[in-house]
Amino acid sequence: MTNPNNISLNISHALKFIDSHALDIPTLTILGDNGEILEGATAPDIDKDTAINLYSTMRFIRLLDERMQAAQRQGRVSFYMQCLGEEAAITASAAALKPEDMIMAQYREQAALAYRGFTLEQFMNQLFSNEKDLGKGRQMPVHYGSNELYYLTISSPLGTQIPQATGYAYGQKLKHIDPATGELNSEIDNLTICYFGEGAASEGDFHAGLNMAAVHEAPVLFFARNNGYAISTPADEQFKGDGIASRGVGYGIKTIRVDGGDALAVFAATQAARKMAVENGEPVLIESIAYRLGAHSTSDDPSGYRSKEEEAEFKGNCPIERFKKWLLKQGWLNEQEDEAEKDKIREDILAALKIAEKVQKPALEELVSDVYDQPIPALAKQYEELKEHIKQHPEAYPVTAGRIK
Amino acid sequence: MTNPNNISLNISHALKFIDSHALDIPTLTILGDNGEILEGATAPDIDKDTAINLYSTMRFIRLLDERMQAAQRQGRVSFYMQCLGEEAAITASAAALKPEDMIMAQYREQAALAYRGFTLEQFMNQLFSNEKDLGKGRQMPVHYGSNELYYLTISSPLGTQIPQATGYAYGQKLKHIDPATGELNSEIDNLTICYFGEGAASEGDFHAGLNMAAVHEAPVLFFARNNGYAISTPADEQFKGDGIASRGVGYGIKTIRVDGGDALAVFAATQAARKMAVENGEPVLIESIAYRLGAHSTSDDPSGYRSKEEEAEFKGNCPIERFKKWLLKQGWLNEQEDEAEKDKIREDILAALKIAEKVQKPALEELVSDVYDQPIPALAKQYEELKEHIKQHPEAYPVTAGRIK
Amino acid sequence: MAKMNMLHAINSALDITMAENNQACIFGEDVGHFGGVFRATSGLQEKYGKHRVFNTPLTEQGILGFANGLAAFGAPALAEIQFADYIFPAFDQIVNESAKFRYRSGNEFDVGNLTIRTPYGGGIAGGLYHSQSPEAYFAHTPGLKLVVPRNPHQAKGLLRACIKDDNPVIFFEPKRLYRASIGDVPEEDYTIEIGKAEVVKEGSDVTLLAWGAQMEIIEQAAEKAQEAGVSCEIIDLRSILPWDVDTIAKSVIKTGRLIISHEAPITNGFGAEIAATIQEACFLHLESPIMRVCGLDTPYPLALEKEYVPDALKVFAAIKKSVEF
Amino acid sequence: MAKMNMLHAINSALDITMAENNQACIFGEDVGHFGGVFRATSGLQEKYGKHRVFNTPLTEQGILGFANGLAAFGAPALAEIQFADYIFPAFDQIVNESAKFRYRSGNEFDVGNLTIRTPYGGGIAGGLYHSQSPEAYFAHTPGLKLVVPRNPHQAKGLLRACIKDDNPVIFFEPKRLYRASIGDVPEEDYTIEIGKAEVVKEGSDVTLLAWGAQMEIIEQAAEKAQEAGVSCEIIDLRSILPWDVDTIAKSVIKTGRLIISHEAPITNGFGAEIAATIQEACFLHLESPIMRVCGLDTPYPLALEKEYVPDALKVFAAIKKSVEF
Ligand SMILES: Cc1ncc(C[n+]2csc(CCOP(=O)(O)OP(=O)(O)O)c2C)c(N)n1
Ligand SMILES: Cc1ncc(C[n+]2csc(CCOP(=O)(O)OP(=O)(O)O)c2C)c(N)n1
Ligand SMILES: [Mg+2]
Ligand SMILES: [Mg+2]
Repeated sequence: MTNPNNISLNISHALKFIDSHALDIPTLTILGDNGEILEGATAPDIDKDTAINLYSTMRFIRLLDERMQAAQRQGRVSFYMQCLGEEAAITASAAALKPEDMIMAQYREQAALAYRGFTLEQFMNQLFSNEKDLGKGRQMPVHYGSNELYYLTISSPLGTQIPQATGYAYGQKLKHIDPATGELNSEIDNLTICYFGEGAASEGDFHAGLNMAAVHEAPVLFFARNNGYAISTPADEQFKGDGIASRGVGYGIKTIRVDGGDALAVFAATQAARKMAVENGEPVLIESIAYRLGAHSTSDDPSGYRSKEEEAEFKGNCPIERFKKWLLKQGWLNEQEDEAEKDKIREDILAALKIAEKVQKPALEELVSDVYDQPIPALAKQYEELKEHIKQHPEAYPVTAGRIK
Repeated sequence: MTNPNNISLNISHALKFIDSHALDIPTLTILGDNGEILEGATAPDIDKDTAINLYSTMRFIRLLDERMQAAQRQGRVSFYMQCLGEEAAITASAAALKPEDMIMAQYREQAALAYRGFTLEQFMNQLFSNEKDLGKGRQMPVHYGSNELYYLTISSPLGTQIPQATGYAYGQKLKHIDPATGELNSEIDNLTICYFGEGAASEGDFHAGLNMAAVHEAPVLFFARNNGYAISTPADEQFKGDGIASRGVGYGIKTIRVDGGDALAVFAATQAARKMAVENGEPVLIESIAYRLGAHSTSDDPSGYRSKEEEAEFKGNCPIERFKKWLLKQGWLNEQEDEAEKDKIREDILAALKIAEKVQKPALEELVSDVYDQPIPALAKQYEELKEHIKQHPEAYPVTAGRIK
Repeated sequence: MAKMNMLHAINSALDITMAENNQACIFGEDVGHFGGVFRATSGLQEKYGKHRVFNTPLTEQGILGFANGLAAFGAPALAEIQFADYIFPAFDQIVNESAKFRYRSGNEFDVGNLTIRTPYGGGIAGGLYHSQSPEAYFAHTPGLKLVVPRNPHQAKGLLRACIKDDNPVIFFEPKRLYRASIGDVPEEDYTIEIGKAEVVKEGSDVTLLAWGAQMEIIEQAAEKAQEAGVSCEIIDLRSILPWDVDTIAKSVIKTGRLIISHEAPITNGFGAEIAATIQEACFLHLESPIMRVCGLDTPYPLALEKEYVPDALKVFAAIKKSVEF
Repeated sequence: MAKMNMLHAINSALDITMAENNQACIFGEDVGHFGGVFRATSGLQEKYGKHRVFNTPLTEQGILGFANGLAAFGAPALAEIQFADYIFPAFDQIVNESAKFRYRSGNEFDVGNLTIRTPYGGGIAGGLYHSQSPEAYFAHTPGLKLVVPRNPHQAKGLLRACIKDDNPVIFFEPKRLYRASIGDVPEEDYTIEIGKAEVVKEGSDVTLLAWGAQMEIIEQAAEKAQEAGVSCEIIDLRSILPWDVDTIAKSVIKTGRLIISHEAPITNGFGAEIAATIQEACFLHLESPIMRVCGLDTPYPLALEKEYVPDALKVFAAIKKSVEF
């Protein structure tokens, strides 16, 4: 487009509106319900190790989610969020990346972090806000983050990570730009994947992030998790377009929709998208379709807003089972061993939980550290006064009083 | 779409991305450069009175713009913005509305206000921030507004009027909804038209406004003025999609692109869009393509960012001339009378300017009125203190000192 | 009279509003069928229809943009922001638009019909983003009114007054008290005047000033002080904008001492404005410096919330410091 | 040394930054080829390339979102917001994101590389939306630093310090002075420490405190006071967050009187924080109440701008009131 208005030049004399659903957007599906590759579909290029890692991660997350959901009901953690039904979408997309690709997630993507190697102990430390939590016990449970694993710490305000992903990815691209020509001079080493829900995609930050990525050609994979609900709000009260995918063309971004319950489809799409993004320096939009099988969070009760019938309809769609069947067909998995491992993992989880809940809370100084790189004078003074106050009333502040220096 | 994810159900097994420019968006053109109806096009249903009003408004605005641009250079007003090149887009769209339809504009749409009957005196009073300005001299020149004429007072922050238009239009629709069924029970009396530039369309408020209008079925005509520039920023540094029109489908909004230099095309599209909107209770997106022939504002000098050649290329495209030729062909206009009227208007404008610039500034009380419906105590006290202060130093505040009660 | 918790009181105020004006609309994230994540709008969609009580897409700037437009049209626009921590994407629509709508248009247009409700404050193990008290961010904005109730009775009467008030108002609801605070509330309609502080308990030695959920804390501190022989006058500011300088000044002239307590970080919190104004208004009457017992200048923490908050012990320590000055 | 106006000084600071780190990027509306609407970034795209100095789409929330991401990546992110009046759409990205990035992650991530430049203030016939001084809106936010220069020399040295500082900083540029203020500025690199106020002129009777363009005004008022036999100590706060309590308190202990002046509306402006803190720090030394001479509690007007602003006459009136108290 080389006209000042930056539009396609295509004159018409007939008064005709473009239909509100002019795009016909298919959903890529590769894997059948019984683990078979569907007719006409091609399995992606995935090796056994990757496939097994992918599977183990999904299995682990399911078990972790089950256990922590229960722990919340027992009052052992204050809050939890499961990724029930979206394990394949998250894990398979993460598996299609390089380990140093940046992950900017919303909150329901613990599987991506697990795939990267976040340990069970690390998960537990965060969930129990103890002094070993990398986040120093400051944020609610599930707000994980790890610099080492290129997983940006979760931030509750929705959508904020979307333009941030664009900026981060632009930074990743910078060194590959030839200063003389302004063009890419090599394939980009690492990109950023940005996960968000179909609800968060209504935020203004979504618009800004995608448009800027297109204009500045930032290598971001925008991964929209359309799971049908934003807390109680169903997708048809969230948007009237054809999913989130229909927005790609408005930004001039290549787009694909995948069956989020199909690990192979997600893997294939993400792998292909990554290739385009790092080779051309461009964003890609991926919409994953899955159903949020669980509650929004432990604070939520879906029976207030959706029917048992609807839930039942999707209950059977287990993305982990579906992928497992394929692995079995491939001969890459032994069912008995798998069951045995599950028991072992359950035990490990409970053991880790019991340890983490006993680790003490962060020390008082962590209340004021990291606000700035160095405490500013006003805060340093407040801290000194607080220490004095606690020393005078140790009984009222049992968590920190004993450890004040 | 009756699935929880609110998407089209359309399975595919081939890994294929939707192209970043998958929509082929035509530009509706009806009127040729010589005032002829183009082959294959149909002239809209426009009566002589409307056509003449449309023409006179464009002619008036061109003369006003010329005069006020010059007045700014002479230092008589502090600031001005012309709508050079976009007169047809604005006037013809306004002409296709009902007088009580709400207009929410950006700032370059003075022609719509003139079409509604805002008087020359009213324009001048605003431009000179005098005590007769409906806006009480509080905002910069060109920030017009009139409750009587259903023209919302201009607000400088860009894009803010877009979701506001959705809310206002929702209000207009409310009384037409059957409380029992939740469905429309009659044609909506009045809708809202919302004008904005292709630059403002990058704001998060754009995304919110269009998506909410689609979801809540608000009768808004979103009128995107794609004039190629946002101050110095060319459209290709603003977006990578196919204009603004390509975004409609992402919101599930019916969309049309029109040649903004073609008054008949704009009129026809707006008329048809209005009909759909009030009958169905739904928003419509109209993208007008024109070139910003003048500077952004009197504070701007385009020679710093675009070439003389480019400007020259578009200089000839005068939407007023083009429409005039059609009127002449219709036998609805007499060229000599037209020229004579122009001279008369020029004189009127200069006379009105000379009067308005001598009208005194608003009285001191207008500094504190309208912050709230009634001044709150703190402000009332500040006002009393200010009055005392000014009374003690009348020489320092000559504009208000003589009139303090 | 009925026993109600604060959520019921708010629901009742909304119900009355919806019944009295058939243009009134309630909207926000999850406020429709579900009744809001705290259930403040429970049952209202069933009663008044989906066109008047509805979920919005997830966009706070959109909610406020829509609300401004609807209010400008002339319909009572009752917008909910799910948590006050998420009000910032709407900051431009509130501070540059709602607040300036009437002034900039010379009263041609206004959004006096706008009321924003939002749960604020800590004490629910919410960490950085479910605990903030952002009233001071708005207090610097001429054109807005800001109100905070301390109990169910106040909540209903003040919310009704906010809705009837012909200016845009933000109504901050202390979410920690939603279910915890229960009291007698008339079932019928009533209003409590905006802009007036209330002397909740008279006293002679120190004036304690707070609002919302923090009222409980200063009341506890006053009890401790009582035991120590110090008589506290307790005032609920109720309205942050406009605020009742006269009532506070009158009290401070009597007691000679003022302690302000709020949950938000101390620096440039609304306590700063109160201290600045009162030191000027009561200069010759102050027997000790005005003190502020507030949140620390850090984001709101989780594990160390107890240490962070301005609790009754800290307020009591300030009382002692003030009388011993 | 060279004579520079403030725009040149800022341009020079940016130039040095771009030369020193080839990852540094400048971006914002119209900052590319055009050099920004005030031309602060003039010539930099030509020098450093379109990939490092570029126009963004028209979205302030996007600019700051992008900036947070780029800074988190590790590149110096130099974002411009065209007018401070238009910073509010980015409020969430700044207040909930930039400010809390390091804290919430336990220092796993930070945006210390972020610097936001934005022209602020009145005096240019800009009315409501080209005149605001929004520093106080940010001053309530732990995690941010806020800096305001008063002249070209300060502008360059402070901006370089902001850029080098490992925290997100907003640098408010007094646009009225962009071309009006001219002075000697070293061509080479230098920094001026953030967080330190400067005693610009010593005096004995009253302390006058301001920042940015308002410094000129209090200097004029001090001259009038001088003629009337009152000796003013003049202090430039320079840094709003963190702010230099010690320097102010020391001066007030000496003079016994403090007058703060800022352009922004008085209620909950940063003057409130200063007054609140200083009345406590200097309680026994104050001979008259701390006074604030500020903008009225209205949106910024156009025709009556002269009446609205805290001019030298108003500051002088306060000086008289203070010494005569
Ligand atoms: C800015 C903001 N507004 C509101 C919320 C409250 N909130 C948390 S999650 C959520 C729903 C998100 O839905 P979606 O994006 O679809 O993600 P999902 O939970 O389905 O994975 C809401 C409204 C928030 N965290 N941030
Ligand atoms: C929120 C906001 N950001 C920035 C500006 C400054 N500004 C005024 S006009 C303008 C360009 C607008 O371009 P466009 O929307 O294309 O409208 P046009 O001027 O071309 O009619 C800018 C950046 C503003 N007024 N508001
Ligand atoms: Mg969802
Ligand atoms: Mg434009």
